Amino acid sequence: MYADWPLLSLVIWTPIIGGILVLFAGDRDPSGARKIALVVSIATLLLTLPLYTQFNSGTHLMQFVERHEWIAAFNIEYYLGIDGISMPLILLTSFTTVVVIISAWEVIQYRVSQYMAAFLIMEGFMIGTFSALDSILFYIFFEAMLIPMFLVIGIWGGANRIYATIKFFLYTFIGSVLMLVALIYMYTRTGSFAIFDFHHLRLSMTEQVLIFLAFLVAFAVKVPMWPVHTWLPDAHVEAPTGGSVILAAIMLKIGGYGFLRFSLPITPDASAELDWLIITMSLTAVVYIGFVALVQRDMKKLIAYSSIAHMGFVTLGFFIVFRIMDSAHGEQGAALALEGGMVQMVSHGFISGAMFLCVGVMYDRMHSRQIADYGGVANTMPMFAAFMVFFAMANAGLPGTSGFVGEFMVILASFKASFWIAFLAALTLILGAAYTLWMVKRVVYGEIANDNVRALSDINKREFLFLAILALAVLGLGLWPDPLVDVMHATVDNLLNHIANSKL
Amino acid sequence: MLLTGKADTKIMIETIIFYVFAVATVTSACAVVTVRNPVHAVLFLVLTFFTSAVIWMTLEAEFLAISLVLVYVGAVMVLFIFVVMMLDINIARMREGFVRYLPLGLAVAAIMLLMMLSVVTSDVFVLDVGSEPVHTADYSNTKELGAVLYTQYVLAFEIAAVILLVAIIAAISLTMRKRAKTKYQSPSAQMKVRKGDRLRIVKMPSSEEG
Amino acid sequence: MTAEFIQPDLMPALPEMVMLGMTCLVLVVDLFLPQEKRGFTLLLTIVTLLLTIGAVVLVAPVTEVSSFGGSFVLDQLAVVLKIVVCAITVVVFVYSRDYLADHSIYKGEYYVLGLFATLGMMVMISAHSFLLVYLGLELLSLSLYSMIAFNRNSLRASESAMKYFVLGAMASGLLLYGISIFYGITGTLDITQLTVAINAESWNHPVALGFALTFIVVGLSFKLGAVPFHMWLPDVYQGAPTSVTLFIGTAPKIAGFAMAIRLLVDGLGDLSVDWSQMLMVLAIASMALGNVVAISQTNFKRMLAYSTISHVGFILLGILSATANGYASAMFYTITYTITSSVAFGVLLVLNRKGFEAENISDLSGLNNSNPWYAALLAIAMFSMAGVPPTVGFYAKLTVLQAVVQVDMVWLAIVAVLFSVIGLFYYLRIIKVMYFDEPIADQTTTIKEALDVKILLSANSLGLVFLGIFPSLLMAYCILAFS
Amino acid sequence: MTLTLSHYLILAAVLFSISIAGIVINRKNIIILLMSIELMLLAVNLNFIAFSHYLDDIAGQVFVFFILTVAAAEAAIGLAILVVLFRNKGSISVEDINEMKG
Amino acid sequence: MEFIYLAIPLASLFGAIVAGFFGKQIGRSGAHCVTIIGVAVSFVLSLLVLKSVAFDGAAVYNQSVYTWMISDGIRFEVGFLVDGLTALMMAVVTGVSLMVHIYTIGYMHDDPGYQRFFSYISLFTFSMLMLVMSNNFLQLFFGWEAVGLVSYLLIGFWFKRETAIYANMKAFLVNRVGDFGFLLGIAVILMFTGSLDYYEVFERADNLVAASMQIIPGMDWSVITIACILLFIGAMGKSAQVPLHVWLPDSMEGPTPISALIHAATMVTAGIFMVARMSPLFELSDTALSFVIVIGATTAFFMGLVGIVQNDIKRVVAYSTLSQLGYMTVALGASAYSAAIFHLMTHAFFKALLFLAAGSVIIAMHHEQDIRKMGGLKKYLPITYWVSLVGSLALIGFPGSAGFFSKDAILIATHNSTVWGSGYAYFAVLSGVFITAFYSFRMFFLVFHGEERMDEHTREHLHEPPAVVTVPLILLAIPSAIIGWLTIDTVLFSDYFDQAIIVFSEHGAMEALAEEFHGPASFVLHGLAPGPTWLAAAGVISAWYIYLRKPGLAATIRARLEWLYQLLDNKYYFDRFNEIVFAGSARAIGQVLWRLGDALMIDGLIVNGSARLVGWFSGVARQVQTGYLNHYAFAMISGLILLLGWVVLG
Repeated sequence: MYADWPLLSLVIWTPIIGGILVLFAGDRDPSGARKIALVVSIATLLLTLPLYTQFNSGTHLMQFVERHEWIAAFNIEYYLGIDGISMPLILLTSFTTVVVIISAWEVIQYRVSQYMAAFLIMEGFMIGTFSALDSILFYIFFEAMLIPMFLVIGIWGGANRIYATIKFFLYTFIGSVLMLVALIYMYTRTGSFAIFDFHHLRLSMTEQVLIFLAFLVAFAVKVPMWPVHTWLPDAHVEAPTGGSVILAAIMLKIGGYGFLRFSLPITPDASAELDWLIITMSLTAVVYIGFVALVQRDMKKLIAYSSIAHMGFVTLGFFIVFRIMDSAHGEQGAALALEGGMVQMVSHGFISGAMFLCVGVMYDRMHSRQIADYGGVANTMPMFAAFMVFFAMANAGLPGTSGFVGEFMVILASFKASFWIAFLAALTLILGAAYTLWMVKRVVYGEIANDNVRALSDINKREFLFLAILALAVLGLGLWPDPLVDVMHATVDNLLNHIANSKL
Repeated sequence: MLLTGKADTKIMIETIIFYVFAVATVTSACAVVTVRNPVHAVLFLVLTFFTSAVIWMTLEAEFLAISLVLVYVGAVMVLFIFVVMMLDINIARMREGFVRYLPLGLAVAAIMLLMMLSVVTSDVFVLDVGSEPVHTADYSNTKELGAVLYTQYVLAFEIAAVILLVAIIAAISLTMRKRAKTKYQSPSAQMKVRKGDRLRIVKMPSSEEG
Repeated sequence: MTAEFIQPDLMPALPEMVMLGMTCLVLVVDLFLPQEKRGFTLLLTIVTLLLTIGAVVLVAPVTEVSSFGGSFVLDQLAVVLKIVVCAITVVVFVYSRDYLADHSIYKGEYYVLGLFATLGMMVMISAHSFLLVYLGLELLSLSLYSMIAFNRNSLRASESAMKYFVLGAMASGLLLYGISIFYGITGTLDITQLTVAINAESWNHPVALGFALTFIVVGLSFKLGAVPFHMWLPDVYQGAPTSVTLFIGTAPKIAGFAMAIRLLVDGLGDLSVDWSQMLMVLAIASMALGNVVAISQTNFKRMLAYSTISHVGFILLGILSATANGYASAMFYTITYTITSSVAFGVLLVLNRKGFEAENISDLSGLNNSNPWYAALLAIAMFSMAGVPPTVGFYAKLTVLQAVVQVDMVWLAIVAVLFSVIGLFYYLRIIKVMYFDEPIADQTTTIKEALDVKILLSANSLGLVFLGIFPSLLMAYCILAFS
Repeated sequence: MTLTLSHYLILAAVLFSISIAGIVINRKNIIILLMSIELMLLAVNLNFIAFSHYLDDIAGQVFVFFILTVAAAEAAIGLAILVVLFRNKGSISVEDINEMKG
Repeated sequence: MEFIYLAIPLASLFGAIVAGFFGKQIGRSGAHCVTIIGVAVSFVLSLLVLKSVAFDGAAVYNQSVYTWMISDGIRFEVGFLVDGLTALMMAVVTGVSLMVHIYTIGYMHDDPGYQRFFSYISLFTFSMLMLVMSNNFLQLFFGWEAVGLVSYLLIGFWFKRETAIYANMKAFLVNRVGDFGFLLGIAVILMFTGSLDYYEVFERADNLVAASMQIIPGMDWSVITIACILLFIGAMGKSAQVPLHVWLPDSMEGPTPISALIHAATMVTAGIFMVARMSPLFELSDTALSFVIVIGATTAFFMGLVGIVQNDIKRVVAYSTLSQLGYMTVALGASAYSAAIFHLMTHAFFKALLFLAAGSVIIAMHHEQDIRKMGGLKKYLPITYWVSLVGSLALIGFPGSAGFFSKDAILIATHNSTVWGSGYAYFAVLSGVFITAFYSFRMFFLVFHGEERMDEHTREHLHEPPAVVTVPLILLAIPSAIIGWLTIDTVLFSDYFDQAIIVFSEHGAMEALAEEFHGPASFVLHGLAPGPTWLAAAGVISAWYIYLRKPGLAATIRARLEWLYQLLDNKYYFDRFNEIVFAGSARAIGQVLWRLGDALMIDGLIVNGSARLVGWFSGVARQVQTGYLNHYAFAMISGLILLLGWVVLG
């Protein structure tokens, strides 16, 4: 029944239009704004479900394609479609937005409608980014989502929010403008901005390297990879809880998605040539950032650093494939690495989102994110503590939680490439557990540290609801990742075939 | 070969005139930018225009030469003088900083001049020697100008007129002040005037009884 | 010797004639209006502009037509640009009304001068000889000088008018000198014939042509405000009454663009190798200086001036690519930039009250609290200027960059985007001030809400988004103009 | 020793340079700047007339005619502005007029 | 049968979920009922399975339950492999677990976290069952980490105690170091065999042998050795082998039932089980076996020594556990996998017994754990006394007790082993016999005999704990005494393990033992001959002499051997070394990278630095705009001149 519906357009524009409606609803009746926002976000989630149920995992071809002429002058099209790597991310987006809306229900009292609207509009842009098959359309969504996020951090953020949000915007912008030049360059070669035309564009090595670097800057900042990661801790720390959640759960994924959609297929030879660079950066992210996370005093900062480290696995998984394909011991493992990176993205979406929500729950009560201000939270908030420990364990990559799956796959695959790569990557088992559990120890466990902690009340039903939803997601994905992985096979195999062929 | 003495003489005279007035023009122009007193500067500018007009004459641009004198010297320069006199300027301060900027100004001007010279003395323009047109005696520069001005250049002419209109409007609206003491006409008030405003009919008691 | 006189076809110049006639009418009618009925003058002015637009549409030709001995052309470019100029002038006048009233410069002469300036622009757009270009330019400039100084009691206004005047006159002199050399080399003042002559001669006198060309480029750069011929621009933007700044910041840019096209492309297209080199230097310098210096500004108008300079750099990028595509991009960029900056100044005008001149960035503090709608409108304009999608500013940058990349100057595109990142910073600062800062205490009075201004401003600002999503609506005309 | 076009052009160039020097070195009186600009226009006019003469083309002279017209209008407006400025500032010294900078 | 296999772990899981999520609703008794029933079901079913495997000769069951994931053609399954090894482990795990469950009713009686505790231990049982029943590495790792998680939660059960939450974090992290190796080991196996299924991996083990890889450039190492050593590193973490043993003594911060169940009987033996399970791989690499045996021997000997100087009743048992785990590891290294498993089993019973008995003492002493404050408890706690004696005798290998059979088998196997390092190992385990006896009976004597050193108040309240405590003790004492006698034949010398454990003929330690073996009785007699048994006796006598006969002697010896005492008391400074070198340097590195790398270099210098640079430029560039008209003109003219110069000159 959905075959004829422009489903993708619907899921993109429903939240955007809904957001505008919320904006016009205004702040005179905040509860109205909240309700509209919730309804819109749930409607969007429901609309995205057919994308999964109707998805044909047997083909690598784009599905739910919509293609219309848009800007004739430059052959820019309104060209949407999804495959196995974009579909899960779209679901993740609509899912997370619902959680964020619920989480903001009582917490946000200042300019409610603008807050809700920002998230809804952002949702539309993010889904658009994942489903755009025209590079300019992609770019527009890619950039446009910065605006609501910029405002979210700036308006509802913490004390140092202005520095953080401007840094966030500028950082991401620097990356993306270079990508724009690369896109334009390829347009002059192909006469089209369609991503697939770029995929089949033959490029010399020099061209590839330059284009690759342009994409690298754009996506590395977004992921973020070491050493262009420093915006993230600041942005996370200052952002309101919902902002942190979306930032960690979705926005970072766009960088990873970009690597798969652009860098690898468009510049396979440069990617192969420069994979050492990405691998080095990824491993640095895992190890270096792991150490840095260890000494953080601010919970959000710690989780932000942990995000960087976890995203290191994503990029590692994506770029290790060249080594694996060149490996003397056969090609098996490349798809594992790619799919591992993808799973890691989805899983990190759940876990980091949940971790930020946990911090948010505490922050709403204590108005502090400093680890030192807490201690013995488990005494007064036992139910919350259970969630917190659970998500912390997931963050540390405990099997049975989603956090394990992606890391597991990537480590397994990277062994094929090199012992030492796997060795360094696997260090996350220790480092990840170290920084996460150390925080848990200091925050959750122990005697009640002070009167503020004594006065804490356990989570209410609403908080229980969104934490439980996320916990189920984390657990479900950890216990049975196959439904997620299954939809990627055809796409990933096709991608690997594509990048195995030199463009030179 | 057929070069007559008369022509020779004419060239000779023209050359002399050119050099004399060229030197005068340059000198007075220099004076314009260097003299201390702005009134003097204006007067030197007038001199520059005069000498230039003579040089224009040698180029058979009689109408323009006369216009220059009439329009410029007669109107614009007078305006300058007016303003200079009207604005009470402290002449003593005029030379301060002059020396400091002089080398820079001279350097800039010299470089500029060198570059201009290197181009205008190039063969592009020198080669035109001899192609100098010779007009018959009944040639009227004014007539020729007039012929094209209202035909070929009618649009330009119209625009020039508008420009002058703008100048009028601008000058008036910028400088005209309504002073309390000043009496001025208000056209709109005049137009709107009614009989009742001007004429008051006073009912006088009839004196018949008186 | 008498040239036979051919009756010129007046139809192509109908819009100009309508405008001139109506302007004179306005001038006269205004004299008889009392101050409280000044609104009628405005109405008449707007009618004039709309009639002119109507006339343009009426005479819009299918192919290029010329008149007055070839010195006046009406082509697609001219039609589009004239409509835009008139339309933007309407917008400007509507926005300015309350400001003028508050600053006691609500006078008929103001509108008359504005109309004359518009006429000058229209002449520039259609001019196809050096003479008409010059006259149009002067008509525009002289009107602007006097409009800037119109608020006679403002020191800043008169100071900036003076600076603009002196530098403008000097720039005219330089331009004229260049024209004179061209005249000397080619013997013609007509742009069409110039092309022919240069085509025949270009390799004989490269230095002389380049020499003359330089003066032309300098004159143009002054008009557009490219570094280092931009010096007037910040002072004028800051010093002029905001309503005039709004005017200067919008329509004349289009005229400047038209002038560049007429002179460089139509006339000196064969020298494109030379001028595109020069424009490249100017473009880079403009983007660099404009963006960098704007960062340290505290005056909003002055900041926008520097931002203008940087945008001029972008416009030059489109022109210097010396392709039809590039010209179309530059045209698109110019038009959308004027629309964008009309929003920026429009909001600023709305914020002005009697006795309070809103012009510092801090005056915008907490605008989102006191007036979220205007804050949003201004935010859209800022994002558009920064080139963030989905606003039209992004698409404008895209087209220009695309034109540059197409002629294998990828490095220039990279330089351009890097400077635009720097530029982003100060646009973000405006948004930061509006959205993140607390409102200043004594600024609690609400904005005077004029419904027509609000509607027009909203449409104007939302148009930026609309055009960003559907740029083809305008882009198609730009491409047509150079096909 | 005959007069050539170059003579006139050189004279114009010299005038032009003088006017530029005048603009740059003068920091006391704006009127001098205005006069320098008149000089510049004079140089340009000379150029045009010389070319017009040597090309035997009347267009140059027509151009000069319009330049003169415009220059007159320009002078009027310029002086009007100057007067306004003087009323506001009490000075027409270049170095006093830097209310706006940076 | 499939249903039974599935039911065994799920019964425990069900108990855990009910007690965990609905603890408040079902109350205390509800919680312990549901979990005990769950584990009891598991236990009974496990016994059924054991019976069918051991006596009915049921075929090996190897099926997947569900496909966890398929990626890159590799099937990641969750499935069960039930053979002799598994069945034995299942019975041991569920049996001990059941005892501990019952015991807990008494031990945790007053604890506010009663339901939570039951939920945890049931969850543990489930995890452990998943671990042992796994038929592939993925699920093995799942269970591996899951038991680690529960261990973490239980060590920190009393989360208000600073020491407890320090200990649980330490335990988790140290285990993570082992898992680090373990995961890499799994990666090697997957990458070289393309499968994670045990049987498939074993079939393709030739790939591992054939391949070699260079970890350090220029040195070709056999992949099988790398794989085995990496896997064994995992075992070292879980089974607390030197140097990854540091967490186990600290884990005594958890409630005593936990120490019995997790940190003595089952979880810590997971490493032993795993290596035994991987015997087809370890057999292929002598290097790996040597590595195993050396590590095991070191643990057995040196950790036993530390046990001598401990005064905390639970810590003494903990060090004894370490030492016994070392024994098992030595057996693995000697290719006597069955002996290791045999010892694992007997150890599970008697060590659980010892821990629970210690717990009983602790209850009686009102949570006093220092043996120096005990003494003469024999008359107050008769049952505890007797079961402790049984346990201690089993531990030291008193002939005929369960420990005797398994330990002697290990000693002989080690003696027969020919791998590199077996000589050292034999010396270590042999001396370990004396040490074990010495510290076991030191504790025994100090607790139950001699003068009563506790305070008055405590003494007045001393009494035997309730039946829920004593019954499990008795139930555990029985197997501790006799299980060796009953099962040695089956476990060690029959084909019970069949294909589950593969031993190559060149590693014939067990074969030699089998040749000498003529039934349990003769084995006991054999044990009476001079050798280990006499060493044990010497140990007991020494303990008696020093701590009961001449109580002052201990202090004298201690003074004489102060350096040794300090070394042992500080556990060879492992903790301090780790704290300073690993934890300290990690924090230091973190600080440096954060402050210098992130904050100063990247953010300060590059990010903010470039922003400041632009700002500075901005400030400088705006100076050019002086406001002076002639400067403006000059700028324009300069621009003109530059352009002209370019054209004219260039």
